[in-house]
Amino acid sequence: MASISVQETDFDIAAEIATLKGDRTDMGAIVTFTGTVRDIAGDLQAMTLEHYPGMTEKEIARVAEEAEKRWSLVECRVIHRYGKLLPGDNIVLVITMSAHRHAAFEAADFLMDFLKSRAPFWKLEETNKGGQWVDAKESDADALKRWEQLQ
Amino acid sequence: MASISVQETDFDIAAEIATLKGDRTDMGAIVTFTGTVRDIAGDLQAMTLEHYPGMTEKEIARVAEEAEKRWSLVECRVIHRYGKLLPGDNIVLVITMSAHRHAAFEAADFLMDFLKSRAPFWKLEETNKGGQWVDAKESDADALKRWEQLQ
Amino acid sequence: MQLVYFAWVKERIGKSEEEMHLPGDVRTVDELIDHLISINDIYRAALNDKAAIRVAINQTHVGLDHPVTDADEVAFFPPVTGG
Amino acid sequence: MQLVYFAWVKERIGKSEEEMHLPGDVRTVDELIDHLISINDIYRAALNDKAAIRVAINQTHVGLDHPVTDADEVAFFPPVTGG
Repeated sequence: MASISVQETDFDIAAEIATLKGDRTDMGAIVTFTGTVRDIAGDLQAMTLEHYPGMTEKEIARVAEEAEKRWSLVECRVIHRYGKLLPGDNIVLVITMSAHRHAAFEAADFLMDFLKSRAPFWKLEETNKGGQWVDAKESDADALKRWEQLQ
Repeated sequence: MASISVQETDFDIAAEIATLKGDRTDMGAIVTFTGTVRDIAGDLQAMTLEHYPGMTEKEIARVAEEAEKRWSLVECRVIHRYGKLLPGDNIVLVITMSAHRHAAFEAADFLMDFLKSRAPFWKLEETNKGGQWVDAKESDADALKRWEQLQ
Repeated sequence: MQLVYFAWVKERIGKSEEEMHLPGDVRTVDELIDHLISINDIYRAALNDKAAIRVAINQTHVGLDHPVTDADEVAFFPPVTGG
Repeated sequence: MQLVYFAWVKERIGKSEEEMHLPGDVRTVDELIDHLISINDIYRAALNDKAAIRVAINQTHVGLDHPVTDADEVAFFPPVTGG
């Protein structure tokens, strides 16, 4: 069963891996993805992540369950932050553990594509010109299609 | 420039990420791959990794440089351990940092495929039946071919 | 029916949620949006561009042709941008 | 010429490295292996199955047809299994 957290606080990758792994020796591959606040134009003061409490957890759990089935993952963990973040801050952590590396890589890649296009989060970027809601990217919707074609 | 370490000691993922990232805010995606000693049959006592000092570092640096060019990575770090390891112990860490997540995922995947088939390491598995050198896997050689076709 | 709004949809409507009675002749999400747009210019400014709006009913993504009932929680928001 | 051995090649030959003079008529890796095999059964047991042996010259992977000189460091080992 995937472990999901939607939280304001930061996360510690090493601690999350240690907890998830425990003393198991049946996994050979651990992949983590960390998404961070990127200051593209050099003028970002802060980013606020709004989300839909309740739906967020359900949507992430649904997708994580699909990933676990599809790649027979040993363990799976998703942490997504909300609230006010600064440039460089962590936004999201995905951890996948599997017997084999390609399963762990693909499952993490898949989870991120689905989080980007399905999890109800919205980014508000604050610069000295004011607040601006980030537009969804066409490329994220396209990324999602890769997994539909593979099914 | 990729940062390469070949060492007997364990590594701390969180510390490695923090050092590599510093206070940069131009990366949005951080992918890590950790390979651990897997006890497939449940009878593994230890695994000893032998390597070719000098060639190991050169070979990893060459491949990491290719990954950095091919995916325009912001940062790249490879740590590979040698010596005696126990089931569950860390063997290898790859960290890729990029503006975009697909570049970070692909570069880490590529680096692992090349490490598996090109870096001069050999695994000796010790069970109560004695020591046994691990055979190279056909699937690892096949995995490498994916990247040649894409070039 | 409970209506909830997020991101710029919430800002344009000026509230994050509200209770509303579902008119008997409104059966789908598409018809609900048309109904809201007909109420006043505030809803019109927020929801008029249906291609820019995403909808969830009872916290599940749905399309414009999905049925809606007076017992539902209906959420309107822009395409998501998390991760 | 410096010869170095790893993993089960090292175990079969019984040492990890040795100095050896390269005979004048040996020009390629393939010919060097044939030469070593001709020395005695120990080298034969370690190197006879050329398909199972990988070679590096001066710490770079090479094929059987690669030229070899008396100034080279030549490594023999099984296919690698790191990572």
